[in-house]
Amino acid sequence: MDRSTIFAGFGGQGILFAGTILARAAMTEGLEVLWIPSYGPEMRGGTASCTVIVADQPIGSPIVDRADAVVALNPPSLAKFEMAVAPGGLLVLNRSLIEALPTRSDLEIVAVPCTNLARTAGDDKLVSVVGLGALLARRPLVPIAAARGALEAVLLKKRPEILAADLAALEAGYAAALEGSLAPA
Amino acid sequence: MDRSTIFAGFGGQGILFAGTILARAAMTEGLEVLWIPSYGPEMRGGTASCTVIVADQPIGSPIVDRADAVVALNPPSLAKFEMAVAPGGLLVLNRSLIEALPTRSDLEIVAVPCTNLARTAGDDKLVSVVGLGALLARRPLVPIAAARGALEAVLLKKRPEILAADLAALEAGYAAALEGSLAPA
Amino acid sequence: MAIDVQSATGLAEAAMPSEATALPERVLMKGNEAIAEAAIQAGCDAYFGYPITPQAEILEWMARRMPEVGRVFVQAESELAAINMALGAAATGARVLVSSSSPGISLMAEGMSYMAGSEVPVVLVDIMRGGPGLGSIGPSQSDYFQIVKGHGHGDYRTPVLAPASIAEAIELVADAFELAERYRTPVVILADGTLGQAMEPVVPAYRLPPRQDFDWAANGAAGRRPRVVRSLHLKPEDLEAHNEHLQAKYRAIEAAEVRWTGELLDDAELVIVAYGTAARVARTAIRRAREGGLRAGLFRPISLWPFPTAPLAAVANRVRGILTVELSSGQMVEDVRLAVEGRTPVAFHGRTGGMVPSPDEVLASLRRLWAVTDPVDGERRRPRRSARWVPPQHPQHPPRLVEEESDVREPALQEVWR
Amino acid sequence: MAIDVQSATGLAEAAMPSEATALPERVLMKGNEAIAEAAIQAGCDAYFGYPITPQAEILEWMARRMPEVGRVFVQAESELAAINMALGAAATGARVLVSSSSPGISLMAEGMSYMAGSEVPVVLVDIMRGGPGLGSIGPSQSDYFQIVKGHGHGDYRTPVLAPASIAEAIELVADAFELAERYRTPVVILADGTLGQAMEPVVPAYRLPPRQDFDWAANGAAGRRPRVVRSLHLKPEDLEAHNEHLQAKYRAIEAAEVRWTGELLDDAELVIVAYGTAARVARTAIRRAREGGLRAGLFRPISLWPFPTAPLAAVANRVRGILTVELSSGQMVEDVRLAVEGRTPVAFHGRTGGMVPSPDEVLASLRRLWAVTDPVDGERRRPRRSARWVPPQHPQHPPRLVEEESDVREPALQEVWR
Amino acid sequence: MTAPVAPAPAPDRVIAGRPALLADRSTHYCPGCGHGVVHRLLAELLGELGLAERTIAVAPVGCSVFAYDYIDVDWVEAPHGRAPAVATGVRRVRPEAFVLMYQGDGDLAAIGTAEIIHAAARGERITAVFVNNGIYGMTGGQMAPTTLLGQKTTSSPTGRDERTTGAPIPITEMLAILPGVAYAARGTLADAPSVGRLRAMLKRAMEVQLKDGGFAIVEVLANCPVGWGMTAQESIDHLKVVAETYPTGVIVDRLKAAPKPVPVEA
Amino acid sequence: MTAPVAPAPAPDRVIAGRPALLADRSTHYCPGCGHGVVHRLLAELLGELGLAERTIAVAPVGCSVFAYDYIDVDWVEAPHGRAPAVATGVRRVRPEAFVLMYQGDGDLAAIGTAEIIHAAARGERITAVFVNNGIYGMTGGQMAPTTLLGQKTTSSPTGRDERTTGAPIPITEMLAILPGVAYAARGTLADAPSVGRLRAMLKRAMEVQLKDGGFAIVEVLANCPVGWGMTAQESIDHLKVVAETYPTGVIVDRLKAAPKPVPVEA
Amino acid sequence: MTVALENVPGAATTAQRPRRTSDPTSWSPLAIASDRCKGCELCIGACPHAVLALDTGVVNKLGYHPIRLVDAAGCTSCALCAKVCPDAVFTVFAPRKEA
Amino acid sequence: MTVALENVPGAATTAQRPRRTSDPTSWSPLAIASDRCKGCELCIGACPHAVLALDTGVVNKLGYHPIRLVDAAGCTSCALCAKVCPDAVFTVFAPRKEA
Ligand SMILES: Cc1ncc(C[n+]2csc(CCOP(=O)(O)OP(=O)(O)O)c2C)c(N)n1
Ligand SMILES: Cc1ncc(C[n+]2csc(CCOP(=O)(O)OP(=O)(O)O)c2C)c(N)n1
Ligand code: SF4
Ligand code: SF4
Ligand code: SF4
Ligand code: SF4
Ligand code: SF4
Ligand code: SF4
Ligand SMILES: [Mg+2]
Ligand SMILES: [Mg+2]
Repeated sequence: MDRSTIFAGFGGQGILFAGTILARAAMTEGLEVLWIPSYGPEMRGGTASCTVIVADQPIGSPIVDRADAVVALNPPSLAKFEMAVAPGGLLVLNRSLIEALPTRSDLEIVAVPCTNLARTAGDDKLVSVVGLGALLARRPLVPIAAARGALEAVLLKKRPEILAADLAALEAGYAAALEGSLAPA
Repeated sequence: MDRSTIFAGFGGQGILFAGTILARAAMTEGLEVLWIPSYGPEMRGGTASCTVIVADQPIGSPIVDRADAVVALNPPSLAKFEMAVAPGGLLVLNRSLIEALPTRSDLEIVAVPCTNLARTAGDDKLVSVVGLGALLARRPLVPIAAARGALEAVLLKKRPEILAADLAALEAGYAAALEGSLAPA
Repeated sequence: MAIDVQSATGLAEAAMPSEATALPERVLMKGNEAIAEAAIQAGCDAYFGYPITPQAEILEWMARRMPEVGRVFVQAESELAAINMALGAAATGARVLVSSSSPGISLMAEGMSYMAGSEVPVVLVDIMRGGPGLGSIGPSQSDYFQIVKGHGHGDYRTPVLAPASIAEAIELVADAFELAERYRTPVVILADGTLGQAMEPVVPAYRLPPRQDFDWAANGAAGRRPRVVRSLHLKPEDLEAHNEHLQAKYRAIEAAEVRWTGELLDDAELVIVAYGTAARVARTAIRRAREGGLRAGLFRPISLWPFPTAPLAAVANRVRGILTVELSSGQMVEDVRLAVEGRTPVAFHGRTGGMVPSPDEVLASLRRLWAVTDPVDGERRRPRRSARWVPPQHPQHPPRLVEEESDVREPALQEVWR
Repeated sequence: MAIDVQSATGLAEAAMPSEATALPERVLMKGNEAIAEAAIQAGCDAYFGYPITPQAEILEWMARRMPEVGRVFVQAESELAAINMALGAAATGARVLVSSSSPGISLMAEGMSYMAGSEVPVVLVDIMRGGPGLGSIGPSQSDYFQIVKGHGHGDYRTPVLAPASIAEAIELVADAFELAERYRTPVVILADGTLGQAMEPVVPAYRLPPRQDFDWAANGAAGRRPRVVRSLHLKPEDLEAHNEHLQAKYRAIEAAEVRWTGELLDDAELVIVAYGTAARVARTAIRRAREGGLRAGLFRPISLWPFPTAPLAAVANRVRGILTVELSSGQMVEDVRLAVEGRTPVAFHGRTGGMVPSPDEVLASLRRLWAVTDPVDGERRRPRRSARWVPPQHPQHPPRLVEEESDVREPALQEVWR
Repeated sequence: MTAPVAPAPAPDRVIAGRPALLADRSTHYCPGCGHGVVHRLLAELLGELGLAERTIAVAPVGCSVFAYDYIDVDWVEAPHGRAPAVATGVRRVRPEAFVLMYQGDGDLAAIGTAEIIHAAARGERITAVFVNNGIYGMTGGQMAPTTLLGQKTTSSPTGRDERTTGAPIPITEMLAILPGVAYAARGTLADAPSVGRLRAMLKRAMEVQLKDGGFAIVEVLANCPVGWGMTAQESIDHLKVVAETYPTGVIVDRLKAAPKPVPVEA
Repeated sequence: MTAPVAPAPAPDRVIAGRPALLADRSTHYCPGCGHGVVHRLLAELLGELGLAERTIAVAPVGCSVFAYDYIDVDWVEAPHGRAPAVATGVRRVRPEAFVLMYQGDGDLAAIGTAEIIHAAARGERITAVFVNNGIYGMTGGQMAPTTLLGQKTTSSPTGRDERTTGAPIPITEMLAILPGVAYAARGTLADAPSVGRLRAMLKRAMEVQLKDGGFAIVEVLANCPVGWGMTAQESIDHLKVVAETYPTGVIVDRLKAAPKPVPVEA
Repeated sequence: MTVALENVPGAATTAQRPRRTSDPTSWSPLAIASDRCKGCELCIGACPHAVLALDTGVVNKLGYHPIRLVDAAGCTSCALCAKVCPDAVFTVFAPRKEA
Repeated sequence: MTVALENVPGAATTAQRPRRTSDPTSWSPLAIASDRCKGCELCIGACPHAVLALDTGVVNKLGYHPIRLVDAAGCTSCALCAKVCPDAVFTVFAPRKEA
């Protein structure tokens, strides 16, 4: 098993953070994992992205030509990465910001109002964590509990005050994706 | 024919100049010639030297392992280059400054009071030109007339005022070497 | 347009020694940070650097950690200054790390030549990016020639170690310090941007190489004759003697310090030679090849100098062909050909400018190579020479996201390398 | 400790164009000055340099002559500045010369990479001295790896022309400007201190390459779209495309611009491959060898990149062995072996640090090589591999002035190159 | 670009707008980044002085490396810190050109120190724009020699410490000592009036070159919200603090008067 | 060395002699070269202050590259111009050492400009000896950024021209602006009394380091008879002319007083 | 300092392109290139009359809420916003006589 | 400024080695390391009493006419020669009380 996920959105949306949470969760699950950011000069408001490869065997190529899943949190990300999803792959959309629907028909598409849910959870910046929750609802790369554990492990020592909100965001995304639909709200 | 001569003395003794005069003379004689200085950092008062290879065919190696003739104008030069003379080669000494006689017995040795002759000719600095004259008396690499011509060609346009003295120095060295002896004066 | 890696850097703090040096538990570490921490754990006394992507995290990690452990961190005014600060510090016997990336490394050419000439031990990390010139900041292996062959002036060599994983990078950093001090030479850790930027779970195998006291270090002439650390030998006779001493040392390194690994070589018909990130891509391609019945194997040089010439020559004798894969237009492949020296065909596949070949792309080249080579024992129809490319040249702008297969041109092994 | 060459420099004024450009009459010229004057006659618009032995006379000649002819001379604050001034001037379409020697060349690595990347035509003269580090100022060829392989970062190549005489240097300077502008690339003239310092009679064959007007030069956007001269291509896809463009250009240069000469090759049993001063020594050694009945010949690469691979491979097919002679511990020999690729044994003889091999020394190595190789058609007893040294290694401190013969160690062709 | 929020029948008199030489595309700069304002002023002035067709500009390595995408004149890209050498090369072979040079503080005051000082010492006829945001913006906010004491950056995590890193370097004052420097001034983006004064300084620096007066440099105290970890507005307000270390004003104008030793607030 | 011209029975009181740290060999310097005097002073002072065993000196590339052959302490040879960086490396890892740096003017004021300025800006505890003979001695007498206007050299054959090469660079004054510079002074070899004042400056520059005061530099106006094409005595007399461009005296002594803007004759 | 840009060469502005006309009562002293706005709010800080605000209802193609003139009547065409805007979003027109 | 060198550590001088004695009437305030002299004549210029001259009769092993004290009695041990000599040729002794 060798699954690659791309998280993409604005630089401010905590994209890299969500990716590292997934990576950490996979690690604690005893899986192999590789996290790599798009480290090119990113304009703060521009598109930031990272790729997380989760596997049950040593990981070869750190670069994926086709991703099994893409979490796109803003319109530019969708434009940039829609074509990167492997046929039959998963595409998680942030319905709060993305109106236009993807053109591809060979994908499993989940449109979740990530920004709204994040705001409800307490902070727009949690949008990526919502996206992570949504991803895990459709692709159990790691148990949702492992993701929770990773959030705790990281935030408890660094920023305990925001842990609760992050956990809430994770759940919200997870829940939304379970009954998430293709129709734009 | 392929003859190499090393001129050596103090930096101030016009060593490189004498070498270039020989080179120029050889050129005008239609011979092949290569002039190369020891371009290492030379202390003004230290040993300067240059090598002139005169040949009747294209010159291969610019570096000579054994010189056919050495013109040594001060004690350090003798010490440094005595061993560089090929067996049976010529060694021209500036008897004015060099008291000690060379140790080698397999050489043709001419001791000329170059400095004194130079002074008589008008300037201590002409010592190398005296040495050149002495060299040509024993090794007609080029006719003495060619050397004269070279001096004229160079000095007429650059420093006509000193030409006469240079010519005198050349003759003096030439004459001295013709009857030059091994015995220190 | 700040490069947005702060959050990642922040997270990797989780891998601070407190935790890292605890039980052999896996921690998530970013390559650059793992290299920096490995140096600290290896007893690095001083770090000198200058910011440049994609290795800025090494500098930033050192900026925080070195003062914490009471050691020296200096952000120099330039790479030129950094390498010469390193020369000065190491000349007194200190254990010194310097890091940069391609353009910055170019500015260190003179300093490296001086350190080689004056036999000063320093470890230099080069996290390569795409060139030439300002190029891009994408991952690349296009500085092989520079680091392994040319770079500074004069007859000198520098041991070069090329990790293919973060865990291996950690081990090689300690080894590099040991080599540097044992042989009194600069040593280079050569990796590309992906290794520097990626995070992997590792069980950090930190190591502190034993300290020696040096009989050459300029650390104050107390109760002994003064010492001079220098590369000047004005008399050619002296400089030649010094060069012969250096060459003798290099022969000794070549004899003792060759490192490489092989995978699936025993029954391999075709062998991929690749290092660093390219080797990881090759590994995936080889797995897919074997799934398709093509018996491929991997020969991965770890020491690029000394290059594993003899082992590779031995492998070359028994295989149908060799494919060299690099993130460049073909540099290490020259050392491969020098090792193979006509024993078997050598082909090349590379991507440049920050692009990384996809496993399928490499697989396609493997298949082509197989198609144009002969069985090992079979009588050879074609000259056993090297081809520049399989395919001869890469298509312009290869679409990264579609099947590469179709784009592959006809192989051209008849086009002899020139 | 001023280097006492003034008087020579003074004299060489006799070779000023007034005279030099007159009837085809021989004039005595110092190598450095001939190179500088050749550049002026080739239409060099601007010279940028920094003093360093053994090429200071190029700078000094330009300091006097360029203002005389109303062109640009700037003594830069460093080699780093000089190469970047050259980048700026050439980026506007000017014909630019830069010169330095080994340590100064090292400081130009980044600039050369930028010029290659942004395709700026410049001619760089490197008058090599002994290294590594400060080394000595004696003649050397130990920067072959640097100039031909590594130097700057990134996948780029630079045409390199290596004159073996002052007359040839004069011709190659004009050719270098032409190559540089035709292919939009930096070009290097590579020579050693002897060629720079020696005087020979020459009939200066100056040449003024025709001017083209460039559609890329940044010379003011009057009545056209603005232009940008740059090496940055941030998107890897773009940088790869740019690299493929560069590589295509390099293939074209390899196809069209190979230069070499052969002497006495037709009946040669053994061939010496050497360039520059080493080739002159070899020539004398070959003459002595033939006097002694050993049929030797000379293969002299003039373009070091592109290296005359195919012609040398052809020669290799019909000779008993090849001896590479360099003023280094063995650098060009790698390109020789890449060309020969096992066709015939390749041996090496070199001196370092400012020492120049004597003809007798080379002759001795030729004899050894003959002794340990097999007749061309004879069935080969030993592997057709390369030996590091004939003799395996040079004795320490070879006495310059006594017969070298006796010092020569036993050859060791069984020691395969590694 | 989009149409105005509300339409107007006839073309109205334009008080301020986008200069023609400013390329019609959005920049890669972070929101609020000072480079944008400086770009606009330069595009305005090059147009105003009619220099567009004879300008050869030299781009640095830094966030402003892409300046050539935004100001529509000929550009030559220099290696990091070497812009003054590159500009010197341009200057010498193109006497008719107007040579504009743009550098950041890491570029000019760190790695490029030797090149800027010697180009200035030679009195190269170059107009240098020195955008000092006290940080290495492009590489992720590391300390520069210009960083304020105590300022936290990714390479001075506990704040810049004078004992180990020295004090902020007043490079423009150092340059002003050189007779080859005809004009040296320091402006700021702290507020709209300052932007006006800065514009005047930039214009003067261009005129000095046109008058063949010598080397001219304008240092701009600029904000780097991202590198400073501030909002755009916070970073602009912070420029007042920056000016305490780097007093603004004309440092020397040798075409006008003898060098004033101490800079005065314009 | 030979015995004295005439003997004396008992050892007499020595007023001046060859310091023990000055190696017992003759130098490679040209007759009358200023480096020799500076070497002697340094050997005297290192002995006098008892620093011989803790000194790590950094040698430049220039005629004085061989300084390590003449002053018997530990030396590290730096690449041309990089002595300040090398010395910084030494300084940081050897807090107990006394770090002495020796540079020529081509080395310090041309190729090494960035390194000297930033070592000074960081306030590295280094004692820098800057031997300014206004020329590139070792390479055959080319122009340096310090060469006087109108001075003929092998690379300014018609005399240094301000329009194309700028004016002589007052690098020590530029350094004195930096707060990291605790002491900056300029002395001369013009005559015996000046040599005495120079000795005092060098001593002060050493004490400043011992006091952990900051960076200390002494510029020495030295003669290069060969490079200047003069006799030794002519070159010494010419130093008076040189001092018109480079006023001698203490430029700043921050341990004593606030920086004096204009240098005063000591 | 304000220059009347239209009478200097460099000053051709995008706003001088013909603009669609409509209800003249709603004339605006500002033309706003919303697509280029990055929502940094510097103009808001610079506006002496607080007539600018981010349009939180909209996200432009750069992903920001662009600036909006909330009270055209309150705008005095002082152009301070244009002076401080790093992205040259504004074109400011002289107040209309008849306005 | 003159330091009494013998009471400072660095001041051990070659001249302090035992020196062969002979006719004490010809005592000299100077010890001259002639082999190191390069004949630059700077000491001659510095000597206030003109008691120094080159020994044109001799060429030392460096190839120069070395310096010579022509009038020992005229030398006041002012040590200015030693101050300016680039090659540390001189050792200057205090005048002898009894001299
Ligand atoms: C030789 C070299 N070293 C380092 C770098 C990496 N680098 C790119 S931009 C930059 C500094 C940018 O800082 P500054 O000049 O202040 O410009 P800013 O981004 O702050 O506007 C650095 C160090 C490089 N490209 N080349
Ligand atoms: C990188 C480099 N460039 C140039 C040189 C050649 N070089 C040797 S010494 C020197 C300058 C010497 O001048 P200065 O520093 O003033 O010392 P001086 O000889 O005058 O005492 C130069 C340019 C070198 N060794 N290395
Ligand atoms: S990092 Fe700073 S300087 Fe660079 S674009 Fe962003 S705000 Fe501007
Ligand atoms: S060249 Fe000048 S500096 Fe060098 S040793 Fe001779 S006199 Fe001294
Ligand atoms: S200043 Fe410009 S970019 Fe920033 S919010 Fe206002 S209009 Fe938008
Ligand atoms: S023109 Fe002046 S009043 Fe109108 S919006 Fe801009 S700043 Fe505010
Ligand atoms: S100063 Fe010294 S070297 Fe010169 S002449 Fe006098 S004693 Fe000799
Ligand atoms: S000590 Fe004084 S008086 Fe005696 S020789 Fe020296 S300078 Fe002359
Ligand atoms: Mg900055
Ligand atoms: Mg000097």
